[in-house]
Amino acid sequence: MALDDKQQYQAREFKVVGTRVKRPDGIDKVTGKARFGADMSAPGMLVGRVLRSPHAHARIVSIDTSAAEALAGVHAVVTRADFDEITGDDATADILDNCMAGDKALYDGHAVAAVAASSAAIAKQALKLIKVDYEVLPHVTDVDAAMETDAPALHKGRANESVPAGMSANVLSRYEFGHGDIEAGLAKADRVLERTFRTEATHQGYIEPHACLASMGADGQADLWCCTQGHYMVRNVCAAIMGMEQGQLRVTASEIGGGFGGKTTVFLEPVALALSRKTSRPVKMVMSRSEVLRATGPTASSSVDVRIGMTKDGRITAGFAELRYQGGAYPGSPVEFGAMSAFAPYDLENVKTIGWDVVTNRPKQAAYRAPGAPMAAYAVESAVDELAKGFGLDPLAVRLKNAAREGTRASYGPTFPAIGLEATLRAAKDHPHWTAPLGKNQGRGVACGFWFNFGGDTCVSLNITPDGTVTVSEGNPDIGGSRASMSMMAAEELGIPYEQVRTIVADTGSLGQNEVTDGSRVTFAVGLATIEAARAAKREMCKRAAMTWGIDEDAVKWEDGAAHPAGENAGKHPPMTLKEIAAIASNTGGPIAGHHEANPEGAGVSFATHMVDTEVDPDTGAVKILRYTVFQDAGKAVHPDYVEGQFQGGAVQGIGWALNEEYIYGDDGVLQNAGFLDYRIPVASDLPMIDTVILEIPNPGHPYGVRGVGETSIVPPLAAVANSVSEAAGVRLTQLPMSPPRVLRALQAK
Amino acid sequence: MVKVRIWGSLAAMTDDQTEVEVEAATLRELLDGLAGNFPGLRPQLDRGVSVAIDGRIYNDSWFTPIRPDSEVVLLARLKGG
Amino acid sequence: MSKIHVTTSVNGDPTEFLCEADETLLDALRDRLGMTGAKEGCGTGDCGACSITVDGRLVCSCLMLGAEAEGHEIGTIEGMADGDQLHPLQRKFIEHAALQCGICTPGLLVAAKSLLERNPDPSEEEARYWLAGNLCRCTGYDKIIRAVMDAAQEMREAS
Amino acid sequence: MQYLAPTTVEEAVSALAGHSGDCRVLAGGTDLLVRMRSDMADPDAVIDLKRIDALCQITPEKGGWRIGAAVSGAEMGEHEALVADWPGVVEATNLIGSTQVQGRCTMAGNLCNASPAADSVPAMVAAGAVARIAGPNGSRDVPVEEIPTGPGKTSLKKGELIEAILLPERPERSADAYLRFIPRTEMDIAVVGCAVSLTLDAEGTCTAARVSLGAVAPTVLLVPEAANALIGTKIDDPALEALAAACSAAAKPIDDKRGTVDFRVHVAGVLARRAAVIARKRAGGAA
Repeated sequence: MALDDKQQYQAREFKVVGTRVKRPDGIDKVTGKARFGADMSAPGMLVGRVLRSPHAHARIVSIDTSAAEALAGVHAVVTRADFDEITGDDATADILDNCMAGDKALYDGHAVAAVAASSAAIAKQALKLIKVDYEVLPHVTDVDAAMETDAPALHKGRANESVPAGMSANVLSRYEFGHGDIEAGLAKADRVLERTFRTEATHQGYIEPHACLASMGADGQADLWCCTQGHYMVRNVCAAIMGMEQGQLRVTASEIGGGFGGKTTVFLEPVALALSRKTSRPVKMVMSRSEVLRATGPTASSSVDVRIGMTKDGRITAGFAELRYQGGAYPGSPVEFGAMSAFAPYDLENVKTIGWDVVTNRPKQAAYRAPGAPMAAYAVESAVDELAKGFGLDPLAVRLKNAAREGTRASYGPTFPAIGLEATLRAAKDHPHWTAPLGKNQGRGVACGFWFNFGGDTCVSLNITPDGTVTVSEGNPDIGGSRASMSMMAAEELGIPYEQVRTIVADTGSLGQNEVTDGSRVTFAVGLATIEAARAAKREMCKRAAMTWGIDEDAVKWEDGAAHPAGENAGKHPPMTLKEIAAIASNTGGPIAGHHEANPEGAGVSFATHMVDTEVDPDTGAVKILRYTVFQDAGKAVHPDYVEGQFQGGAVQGIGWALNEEYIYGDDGVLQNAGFLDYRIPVASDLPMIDTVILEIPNPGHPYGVRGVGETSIVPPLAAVANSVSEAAGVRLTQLPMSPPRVLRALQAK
Repeated sequence: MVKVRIWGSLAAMTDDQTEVEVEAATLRELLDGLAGNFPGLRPQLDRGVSVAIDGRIYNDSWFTPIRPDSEVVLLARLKGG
Repeated sequence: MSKIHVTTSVNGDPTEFLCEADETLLDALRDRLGMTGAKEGCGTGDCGACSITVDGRLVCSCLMLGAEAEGHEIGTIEGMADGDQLHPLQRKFIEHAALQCGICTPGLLVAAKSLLERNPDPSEEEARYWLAGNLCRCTGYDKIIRAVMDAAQEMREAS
Repeated sequence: MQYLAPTTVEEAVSALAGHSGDCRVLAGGTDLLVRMRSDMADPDAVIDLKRIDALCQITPEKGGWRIGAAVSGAEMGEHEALVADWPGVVEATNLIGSTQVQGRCTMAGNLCNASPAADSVPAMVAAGAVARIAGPNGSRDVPVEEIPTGPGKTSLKKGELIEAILLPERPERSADAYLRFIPRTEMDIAVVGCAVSLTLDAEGTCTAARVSLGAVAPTVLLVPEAANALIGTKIDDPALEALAAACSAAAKPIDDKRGTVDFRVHVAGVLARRAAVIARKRAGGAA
């Protein structure tokens, strides 16, 4: 159902929300007790391992598993033949094909078979005994090359109705957004800048590799333990692939060691279930880092043309961008979100974006924090910066002059309600960072970023124990401290101390459907459901107090953790605290609980502005990050520490994307840097402190004004760092990563 | 009648109109109306869309009320990370 | 294949285990001894999630064979707190919200403890370089470094 | 796989010489275990050197130092007298991997891994270090630059292992320095490495020098032209320019995932200049 009036934002004084309480999972995580995906075992457990294609593109002519099956200690081998084909659901069919290749291996690392054995050593030996006859096919890994009409085609007939005839078979979708008249707008500009920007694929880079433990019995019932951003999604997808009823598969989410979007789908889980089905034994599967990099994630790589017109006083007269994203071997690169978000920070009369979804011989891309937006923002924010600086204008002033605000028709269509972009820009302009002096070979860059939020199916059950503590069950894996924030919102609503509430992540047998932990939705949507569940429990507790006092339940109100007579006419009764009401629950009708199940839609959007200083070594092209400040609207920061943590983490992932992270493919289409040695995520010594400024422009669609904060923070840094490096280097850089060889080449070409 | 803005690449399915009118008082009626009036939109509607109603984004909620003067914009189905 | 018998001490407890010759100490700790506090993030010494100490020296347990532990004293995250008394670093990590997902946390704590044993008053730069082998993807390291510096100060004041 | 842990060099050599299969020496293990993990090595046996006491020692020898093959980078960094004599060799060894890797990795292992990008090797080559090899036919001393013969390949014969690295005695006013270029600040393999070892006279004129480059050829290069650019000068700007030019000219790198030919050629010169300035200062010359 849609939001009702009670769910609208109402200003209030907070007691718990906004404080910096200690997280409930803290002690387990600092003592090594917390159990992550690979930390679970089961009696009689087998070890599962996957055989992966060494080729970027190959027809699988045959697979001979007989020698592996004959090896002592091997209990089962599965290939695609062990799965029923899925018809009528392309998305699920693609997921299955990605988990276990069908007639073709579509990328280096594509799973082609799997074994279950009594030990890891035997499983490893068994993989070597599986004989796969490959017919190697021509491959393509670059997005622009894949769009050439004579490029090797991965699929036939997958393009949808939006793609004009005559294009490469690898082009699967076309999107166009915008309004106004681009050419007329450009004609009014004093300068029109046209540039092409490129970004490489990056991986979400969570430190915990994918892991699961599956156990299926002869009766068809199954249990699955796994690290995921959404165990309800895992249940539904696996049930569809395995031909099971959803209710027969119970999935428990382990602690999750990072996801950032990369754990919003399945890779190992159906394979582990298939091996368990075949052996009637529990099967544990854990990926190596190399498997994670070769066969999960990453994000799309991009090639983006922009044309932006600006008057010499800094007014943007028109903005155009054409975005080409390759999303790996299956449809679904996030190009539409790039096209929708590219110009979202601007109030433009004339704006148009075109997006192309392209497939290549790379792993199927998975969502990565604000999927599709960072690359688009990189292109647009770089071009706006170059235009502003070209006219000698202050880049923050130019952004303020063109900033989207309440009432602006967004580049992707709707009219913005109250938004926080201007507030972030003004905060940036007023911050001492903006006016701090810079030295030689140093530069300062700013950029803005935008991301959506959304709601989705959500269930929360809140139970009052006999001694008056409160347990909250939610169905979304806690990826950044959400158990703390749910406990805080429950405590706030009930008027009790935070310490009196404990939140757990419940398995799929305990609650109804829950959308994945994604789209920055948890604090918004699960928070909203938690508040509603607490309100339901309060109503019940008021009723119990009314019964006890012998008055009408309308004559009882809830305040400061206790039921009170609502007014003089209700009689003089001392307040009954939550604990007192809980203690007599059995006498007043039984256990007390509140629950809320909804699809709370109507989430607000979020904006950020980032500012970064860099220094470029003119002799080597090395870039050092000197100072970094994030300005972002959080609506209401429920737990400011974890809001800051999201800002900082997103910024640093963006810094990695900007400077050193990239997928490097050889001419053979094989990934060359499938490890943390050469896939270079930022280390502690690469970075300064990441300063944060939290702005709170309440989201009108949430009772506490909460907006999701998890994703927006990765949108501006690519451009902010590029603008800073371009200023420090004295030359515009148009390709990521800005690795030292690339920066040095630009410096030498100046 | 509700005015619905659709994105540019869908206009090929609506006689090049980027704004179409549908008789609808709820999201469900809106989606049904679009599919009925413009069968060419059906593949995209089947793949999924989000709908911004007065600036707020809805994915699924059929009975979200829509007023005749509501601003209604069709969006690509949102996903997150 | 005959297994190797290893006699060692883990967090002060006399410990014996059998392992394969090519089995890493990380696998032996996790799979033979049930000590899953040390994590495998890469298996190649690039992420530090498996950090432990051997005779007080910080190492990656994924880069050691179980057999190499013979006769040595192993220290893991499970031995860092003294009963219910958290080590100051553990307390400061919680207070400063220096963890989000928590997968890198055991390794970072073991590494940071090793730093403060050798250098009770590290500069921020020294702390950042010492911990450069411990990857964290969630936090951007800011709150981790603050927690380490704060714990160092508290430990100096207490000593 | 067999795990062997001899307690004397003789036992180790006899096990190594007598084994019929793929038998590897395990010093720190920080390369070998990575290779095993990545399926690049699948040995039938490993011989752990760390239970041989003599190989775990840093010992004065002939005015210089003998560093046992099982001595870790961290132990070298904690040895003040060694650091005072050979700061460049120690800083190069201390750049291998993380703090954790420093707890295990060894110079001898870094040499025998035979990567052209090994950090300690250019520093050892510039230092004129010698590898003491134990084998079935006894012991022999060989300049370290003769050990690696190409990526992953060494000149060691069947049954031979390196028991120690010998660093020579230092004349007065001598010092060395090592710099490498990596994309991040830590945890990467050198894209280019350069070591400079030199001796100054009382007036600050360079009387002896050795310059070496890593990651610009299949093996670490000793560059006599670069040394000649320094010898007889006060290591002033023209000398540094000549040094840089000689290093860039000597570099014969490849394009790979870590860097390009152009980048490596250019940065070889940049690092040489910077390393020479550090070594000059350490030797008591102009800062």
